Amino acid sequence: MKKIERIEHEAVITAIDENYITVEIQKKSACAACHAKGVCVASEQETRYVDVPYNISSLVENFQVGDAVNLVLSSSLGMKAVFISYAVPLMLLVFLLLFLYSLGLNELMIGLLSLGGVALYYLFIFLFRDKLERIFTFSIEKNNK
Amino acid sequence: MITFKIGGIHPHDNKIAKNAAIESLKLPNKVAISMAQHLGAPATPIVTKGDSVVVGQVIGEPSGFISGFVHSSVSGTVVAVEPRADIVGNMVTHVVIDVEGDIWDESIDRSEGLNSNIVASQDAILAKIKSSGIVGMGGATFPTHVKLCPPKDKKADFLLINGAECEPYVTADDRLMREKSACIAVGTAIMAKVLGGCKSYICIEENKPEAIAAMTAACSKYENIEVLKLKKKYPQGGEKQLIDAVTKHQVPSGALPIEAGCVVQNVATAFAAYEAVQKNKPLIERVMTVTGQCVAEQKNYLVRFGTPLSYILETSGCNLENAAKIISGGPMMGKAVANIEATTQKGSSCLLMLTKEQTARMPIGNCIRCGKCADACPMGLEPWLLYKLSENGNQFDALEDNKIFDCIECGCCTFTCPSFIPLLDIIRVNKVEVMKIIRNRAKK
Amino acid sequence: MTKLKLLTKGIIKDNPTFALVLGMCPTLGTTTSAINGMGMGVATLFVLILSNMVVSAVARFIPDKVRIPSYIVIISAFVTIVQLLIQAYIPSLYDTLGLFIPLIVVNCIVLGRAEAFANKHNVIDSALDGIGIGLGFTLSLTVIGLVREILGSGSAFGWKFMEPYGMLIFVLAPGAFLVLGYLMVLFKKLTTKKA
Amino acid sequence: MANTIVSPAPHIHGRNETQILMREVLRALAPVVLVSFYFYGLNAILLQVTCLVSCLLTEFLIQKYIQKGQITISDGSACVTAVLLALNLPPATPFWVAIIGSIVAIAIAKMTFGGLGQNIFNPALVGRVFLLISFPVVMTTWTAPSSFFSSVDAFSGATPLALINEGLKSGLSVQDVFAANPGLTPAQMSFARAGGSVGEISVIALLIGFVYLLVKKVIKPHITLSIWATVILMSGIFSLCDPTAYTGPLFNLFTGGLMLGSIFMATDYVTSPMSNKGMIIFGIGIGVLTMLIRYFGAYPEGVSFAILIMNMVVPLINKYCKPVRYGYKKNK
Amino acid sequence: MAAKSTFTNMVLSLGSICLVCSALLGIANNVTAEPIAQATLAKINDKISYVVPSYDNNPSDNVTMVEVDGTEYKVYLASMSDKVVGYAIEVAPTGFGGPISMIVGFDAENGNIYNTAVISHSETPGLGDKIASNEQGSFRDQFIEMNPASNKLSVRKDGGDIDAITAATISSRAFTVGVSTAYKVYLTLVGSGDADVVSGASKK
Amino acid sequence: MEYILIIISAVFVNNILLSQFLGICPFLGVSKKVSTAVGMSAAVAFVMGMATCVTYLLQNYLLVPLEIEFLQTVSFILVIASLVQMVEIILKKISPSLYQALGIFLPLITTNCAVLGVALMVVQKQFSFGGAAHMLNLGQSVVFAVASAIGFGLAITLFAGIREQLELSKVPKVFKGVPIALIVAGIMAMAFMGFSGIV
Amino acid sequence: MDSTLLITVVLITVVGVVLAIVLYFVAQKFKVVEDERIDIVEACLPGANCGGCGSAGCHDFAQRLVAAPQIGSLFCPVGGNEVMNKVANVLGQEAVEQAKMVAVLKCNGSCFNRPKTNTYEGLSSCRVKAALYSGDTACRYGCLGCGDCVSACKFGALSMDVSTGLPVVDESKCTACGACVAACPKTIIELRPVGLKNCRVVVICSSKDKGAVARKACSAACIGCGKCQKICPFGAITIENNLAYIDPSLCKLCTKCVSECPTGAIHKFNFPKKPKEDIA
Ligand SMILES: Cc1cc2nc3c(=O)[nH]c(=O)nc-3n(C[C@H](O)[C@H](O)[C@H](O)COP(=O)(O)O)c2cc1C
Ligand SMILES: Cc1cc2nc3c(=O)[nH]c(=O)nc-3n(C[C@H](O)[C@H](O)[C@H](O)COP(=O)(O)O)c2cc1C
Ligand SMILES: Cc1cc2nc3c(=O)[nH]c(=O)nc-3n(C[C@H](O)[C@H](O)[C@H](O)COP(=O)(O)O)c2cc1C
Ligand SMILES: Cc1cc2nc3c(=O)[nH]c(=O)nc-3n(C[C@H](O)[C@H](O)[C@H](O)CO)c2cc1C
Ligand code: SF4
Ligand code: SF4
Ligand code: SF4
Ligand code: SF4
Ligand code: FES
Repeated sequence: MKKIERIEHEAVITAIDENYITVEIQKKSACAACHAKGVCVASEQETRYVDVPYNISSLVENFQVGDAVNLVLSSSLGMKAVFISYAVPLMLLVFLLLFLYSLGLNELMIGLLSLGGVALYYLFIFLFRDKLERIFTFSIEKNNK
Repeated sequence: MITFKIGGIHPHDNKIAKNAAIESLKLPNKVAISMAQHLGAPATPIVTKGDSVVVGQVIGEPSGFISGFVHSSVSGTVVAVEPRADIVGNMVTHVVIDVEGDIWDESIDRSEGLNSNIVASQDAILAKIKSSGIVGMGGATFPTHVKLCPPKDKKADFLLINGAECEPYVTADDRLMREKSACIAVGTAIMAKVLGGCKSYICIEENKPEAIAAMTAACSKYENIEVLKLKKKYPQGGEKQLIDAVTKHQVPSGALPIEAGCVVQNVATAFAAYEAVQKNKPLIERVMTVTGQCVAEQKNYLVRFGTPLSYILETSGCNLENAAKIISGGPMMGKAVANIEATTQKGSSCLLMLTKEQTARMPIGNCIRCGKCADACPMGLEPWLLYKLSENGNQFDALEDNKIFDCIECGCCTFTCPSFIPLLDIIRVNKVEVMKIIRNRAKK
Repeated sequence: MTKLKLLTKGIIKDNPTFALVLGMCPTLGTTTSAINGMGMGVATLFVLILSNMVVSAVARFIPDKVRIPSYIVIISAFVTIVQLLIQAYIPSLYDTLGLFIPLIVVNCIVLGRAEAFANKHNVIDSALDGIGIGLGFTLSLTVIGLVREILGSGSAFGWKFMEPYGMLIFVLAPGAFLVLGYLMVLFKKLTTKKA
Repeated sequence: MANTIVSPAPHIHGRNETQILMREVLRALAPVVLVSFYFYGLNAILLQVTCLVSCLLTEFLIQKYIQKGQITISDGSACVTAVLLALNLPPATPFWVAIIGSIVAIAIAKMTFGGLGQNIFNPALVGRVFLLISFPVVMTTWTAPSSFFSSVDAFSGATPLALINEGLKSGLSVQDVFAANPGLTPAQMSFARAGGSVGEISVIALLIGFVYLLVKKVIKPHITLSIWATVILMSGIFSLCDPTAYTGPLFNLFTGGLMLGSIFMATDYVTSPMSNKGMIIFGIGIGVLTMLIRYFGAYPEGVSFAILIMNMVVPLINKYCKPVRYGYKKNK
Repeated sequence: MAAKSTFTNMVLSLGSICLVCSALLGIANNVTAEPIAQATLAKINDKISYVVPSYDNNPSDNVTMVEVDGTEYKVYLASMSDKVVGYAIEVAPTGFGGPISMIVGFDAENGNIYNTAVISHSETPGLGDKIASNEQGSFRDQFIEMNPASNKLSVRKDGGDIDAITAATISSRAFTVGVSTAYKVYLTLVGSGDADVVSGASKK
Repeated sequence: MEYILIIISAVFVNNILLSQFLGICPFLGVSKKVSTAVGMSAAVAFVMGMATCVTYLLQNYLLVPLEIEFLQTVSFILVIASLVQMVEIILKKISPSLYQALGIFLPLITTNCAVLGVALMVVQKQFSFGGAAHMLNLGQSVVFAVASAIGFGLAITLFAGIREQLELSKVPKVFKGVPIALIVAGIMAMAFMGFSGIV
Repeated sequence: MDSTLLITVVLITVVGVVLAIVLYFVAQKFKVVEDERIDIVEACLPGANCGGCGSAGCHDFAQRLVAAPQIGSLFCPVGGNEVMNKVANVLGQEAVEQAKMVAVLKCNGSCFNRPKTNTYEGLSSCRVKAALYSGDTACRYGCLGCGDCVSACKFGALSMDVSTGLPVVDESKCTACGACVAACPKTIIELRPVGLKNCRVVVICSSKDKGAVARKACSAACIGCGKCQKICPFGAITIENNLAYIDPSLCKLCTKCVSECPTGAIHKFNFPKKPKEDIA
């Protein structure tokens, strides 16, 4: 198995059903690394649940509820996620603004329309959410620490 | 001139023993033959205390696929089969034999003449090489018969006979090529035959003109064997570097040379193959250089395996007063001898004595990020980074990302570092850790 | 914890700048001179006391889910009041502190104290805590400002003792970072030796 | 025969010590230092001595009394820093300014990071830029070269780049400025006789040092050459487009600290990338930034800033530009 | 400890906090609105009164915009008993550290520069910030009572008549450029010769 | 051309981190790995762009007409906070895995003074084009905000690289952590001063 | 009341109410279970982040503790029973008492007892040295003396004794985190119960060589002669691979074996000093 650049989270399996294995992770925000987290209210740490499709690799490893596992996602996907959710809408916003300016609209209209454009973009990717779900799938492997 | 592309260094070659002709070392009174003279599982001893043996008799049998036969190198009585310390002090099963005379197994052809007529079939040759206990004599002691039968779907395009001998001081291969050139040529032809008659190159560094001349003459009879002159650059003899230099192909990371269509064998291995196939002589002795500026006499001995190092030093009349370090092998990759009562093995090509000045390690400085180690590394790694990551502990992922497993432990980095950082020391240890992790992952 | 300790802990043990490393932006941005640093410190101190008191008074009635928005509203109200007051009565200070006054809203010290202390303690203690931490903040800003002023313009609290000028870099951005960095180390050394 | 030494391989060492490398750099700097002594006389000598003493002393005191560790001033790196710092200052720099610069270079830029090899930024340049920002008046007061031991009064001569910068800002064209200042030909500048920092005195002397370093294999040519190439290319294009507003390649190559910077400062091992590809990217970056600052910035001189800015990109370059590795090439 | 997060609780608590806070804010605003307005006014009025001869109107109410080379400039008119006595022209040349927002006053009588003032700038303290210095014999003093028509408005280095601040030629030059821009504006304003524009604006 | 000037000014000359001192906390806290720094910068850029767009409209079409500019701070912070919250909810709704993969946490940004700072800056600060001072219009404001965020990203990414290297060097113990980060930032700011005067 | 004030109040209040409503629904939709106990538990832990508990750090351990149905199998060696009791209190469970442990070096091959046969000159690291060869004395089991364990100890409990060349455990500082055990390539550090009144009897040797060989390599070696085994009244001593081992759970601290050992390989720790008896 070739090692790829990847993001790993430690997780614990909480449930296994026919199609999915549900794992629980302690989602650490970027804040968790921050020196000020003790006093900073924004540093949330919460438990999240992620469903991992039941695939071949999970069959091989024979998971059980309560196992400590690593939730793995290739890190290029992380960048892709950043791109889809932040970079593209931002570029859209700027592009729309400048484009509408060139049409000589009123500033309030320009602003609202551009924001509306971004909202539309999100609606658009909402329609493609199934595809996204397929791209951003996690896999799990045993954590043998 | 032909050479490899990436990295490399130019240590002084110090081939001061190159004019000492090969001479047979007088037999010692007692030999202790190690059962672990090859890479892979140690052989299983098949003699017991009190057995009497003759030269060439099998005393150890392979215990696995990658393992090998071990033969008695002397005649006499087995006085013990016990664990003994090898040169680094690890306990390994040895068969200890009291030497009585020099009686050889009858089947061995001890005549002088050259037998260049290869009659044996491919399978017979392979069987012979295996039963003669031949292993790579370039240092890695990998069982030769395994190397000579590549997987069915791979074909060897080239057989490279490695006569580079790029390590400073060592002259064993040089002498062998000068004195046994014809035999080596036949040995090469034998191995090429096994591989399906592929093109063979005998690769020799430029600092051995006599060997080049001798081998060229000996090979003129074979149209499929060619002698190549290589640039003097360490580690020219490294398998991967040699392949790069000769064929311009690179062995993919983690793969075997056959992926690049090559099989690499040492000249001494070729000679051993000749003796085994044509003379029915198993591997019981090899040429070993005894050298060093601090010793009076430079020698190239034909040594039986199992001879104690202390005995060699004694008989060669080496004055050890100034020697601070004894090395089995060359100064770049050889092992420092911790136990001079240990005995010679199939892979021991040299016994080198260095003085304190020659070998002393200097105080370690800060890495000045000069990049000289990275320039020197023949694998294109960044030794400074591997070192820093290793020092900081538990950075195995980062080490793997930076290809620590590709390190061939040539020592170029440590040799070059102006801050005297022992890069390879710690890289070597962490490489093992990373390989372990990778292997565990693969198992899953 | 005694009341006295509440008052003094902000100066060394919980010094918001050097020990907790909070509110770095105003710390760096407003300390071009001792006076400026002090002005910022006092403004923050003021907000801190008020918001601490109010938060501790109302914390009981605020449901968890709207806790943070509520605090933000309370704090920003006080910040705005302070801002208006400064603008009205000390316009020159308003000019120098500029953007950093409204930014007190997002200063982690203020929100942090509300969250970590005020909502668990009574009004008096919270006020004392606010004073303590605020004083610590003021003190460190003044010290940083003083060092920068001395090195950068050869003056202290506006009093010039060195002509013509100091090392300009210390009044400029790089100097802010350098001075804070080295002062932090000094602080660490001094405080750990004592302990 | 007992008690032999045991250590892991390799058992021999190439013996090209850090100290020797630093000594080679100092030797390579000798020509320009000597030329500067000749032209700037006592001033330059005093400057060198001040920097040397204060750099070494700073390093020594910090190692001895603050870090209480090993004292390694004999490795010569502080000497290189000192000499380069002195070469980067105007000849009439007052000694106390030079001392402050030396302290900043060694204490802030080097020892704070852990000493030799650990720093991110080029110490000598940090020292210089610190002074440039702190004492702009002093640092832009130039002395014209004069002959040996004649006393030099600090008169406000201007560097060629400053002349051009000023001229252009006041609405003159490049040609006007050249016409007004006949001493600005490349040929003249390559020997001596161009106002500016001590080390800008002679291009030829610097080039001799460059060749020496290359021959001794102390540095590789990648960084230096890619800086030159970038500067030539960029100024070539700009000056072709508008010769009145932008100076040409030769002028830019031979003026200011470009030679000194590209040969001795950008090549500092510690603060430059390790791989060849990285070095070329680094050099191009320096070239581009230098020209941007020279053409558009407030400072007439851009090399120091450009090198410092690229210093901070080095970790990223090292992270993403790996050397050519064995075994990852596609065969055939 | 905290109240339960029920719908009513949440709405009520956040709502009432907002209510109280905004009320507080509103009151604070009411209290400070006056002084703030005064302070802001004082700032600009101070500068205006500094750069033009004495007047009896409120110049900050007497503003006219003048366009020169496509850029609009703000001009404050100062008048004494309905007669224009001076023009305060706002310009913002780019200095070393960014725009230098400054105001140049012209004496309506002789067209001389009455005085100059810097409203805001981001020049380097200790260097470029000397352009804003009020000390005697400072850089700006050169411009007082200067007639731009008979002087060359550029720094000496560029062949003009202005002595630059040592090591801050850029700021000095920018300031000088600002003055000459203002002069251009002044000329446009006056040169249009249209007294009506002038007086008309002043009446507004 | 104005846009180019705004961009160069915001990214290099008046870098929000290194010369305006905004967003120092995430700079010191979240910049230990290059990949995190890049992700963080993208998130900041997005939030800054959106927030500035909204607050600009808020300021000029609500607060100013109603003459309640003094509510700037309160309303801006509330708007920014809700905006971030909304985006987070939307993303979560769109694709939980996508949201998961982001890994970079939005709420952090609400308290990041850089976002509020930039939002306030664009409605307060004057910029000089030609010879006279101007307020920025909407397009310029958003471009300025995004450019500021790019400046932030540039500094934080370079810094993350430096930090990764410092992790492996022998920085004296007392300097480890925040102090060395500040000193590096100081020298970075020093180097960035080379850009002064470009705009 | 003027209009500005009115506008302000209305506007902000409306915004606040809307925000509250939105937040309410958000909260309904995305309930996050945030276990506050994790932080409380973490606060109880020593915060050494040493990994002695087998987790990546104190925070991780707190998570594991909270998640575990039964904390009996989890233990923080640094905080010991005291901390575990606190944690158990927080979680409303019973803590399982565990004997306090301490690190013990099972080698006495000091420079005096064990003559050097070689001089090591590589990187000063036991790991590197162990990978190279068996050690610079004839004993292949003994301490290599480069102090990997010393640098592994986060609590400063280990130091190198320059005169003996062996590491020394400072019992008052040792928290039994086990970092040194993991770091030692020769596995000669053992965590043992501190014992009654802090007294212990331990075989201070790890050599599995035959008696003669061991003896030759080191004068303080256990030669596996079996005398101690015979004399021990409680059957606490076993001999395996030529090496005696005292089971701490069986040993009753009678110290008979100590004087019986011909090479002095058995040491007693912290017994009250009697005249003429040295305590190593
Ligand atoms: C598990 C294993 C399997 C190997 N199989 C083959 C093989 O099938 N064919 C071959 O030519 N070499 C084989 N090798 C040998 C290596 O490629 C290499 O030639 C040997 O380690 C000696 O290399 P060196 O002397 O350059 O270090 C194998 C090595 C190992 C460890
Ligand atoms: C750095 C390095 C240098 C080597 N130098 C030589 C050499 O000079 N001569 C040689 O025969 N083998 C040398 N080897 C071993 C070869 O890689 C290879 O194992 C050997 O030529 C295979 O032949 P064998 O199996 O017959 O030993 C070297 C290996 C390494 C890693
Ligand atoms: C930190 C620093 C700040 C500077 N600030 C200014 C400034 O505010 N105004 C200015 O005109 N030049 C400033 N300069 C630039 C130089 O001092 C000066 O413009 C340039 O060297 C030209 O010198 P001259 O004015 O003597 O001709 C500054 C330089 C530095 C290093
Ligand atoms: C080729 C070469 C160039 C160097 N250049 C510089 C330099 O520009 N500035 C400097 O302070 N030190 C320089 N040094 C010295 C040394 O590397 C430097 O002080 C380190 O940065 C200190 O860690 C140089 C050294 C060498 C070998
Ligand atoms: S020992 Fe390994 S890392 Fe060092 S030069 Fe050789 S291959 Fe490269
Ligand atoms: S050769 Fe040594 S000093 Fe140079 S980079 Fe490599 S490890 Fe560092
Ligand atoms: S001596 Fe060993 S077990 Fe004891 S604290 Fe140190 S590392 Fe942990
Ligand atoms: S006890 Fe182990 S780790 Fe410690 S010095 Fe000895 S061999 Fe090294
Ligand atoms: S104070 Fe600015 S980000 Fe924390």
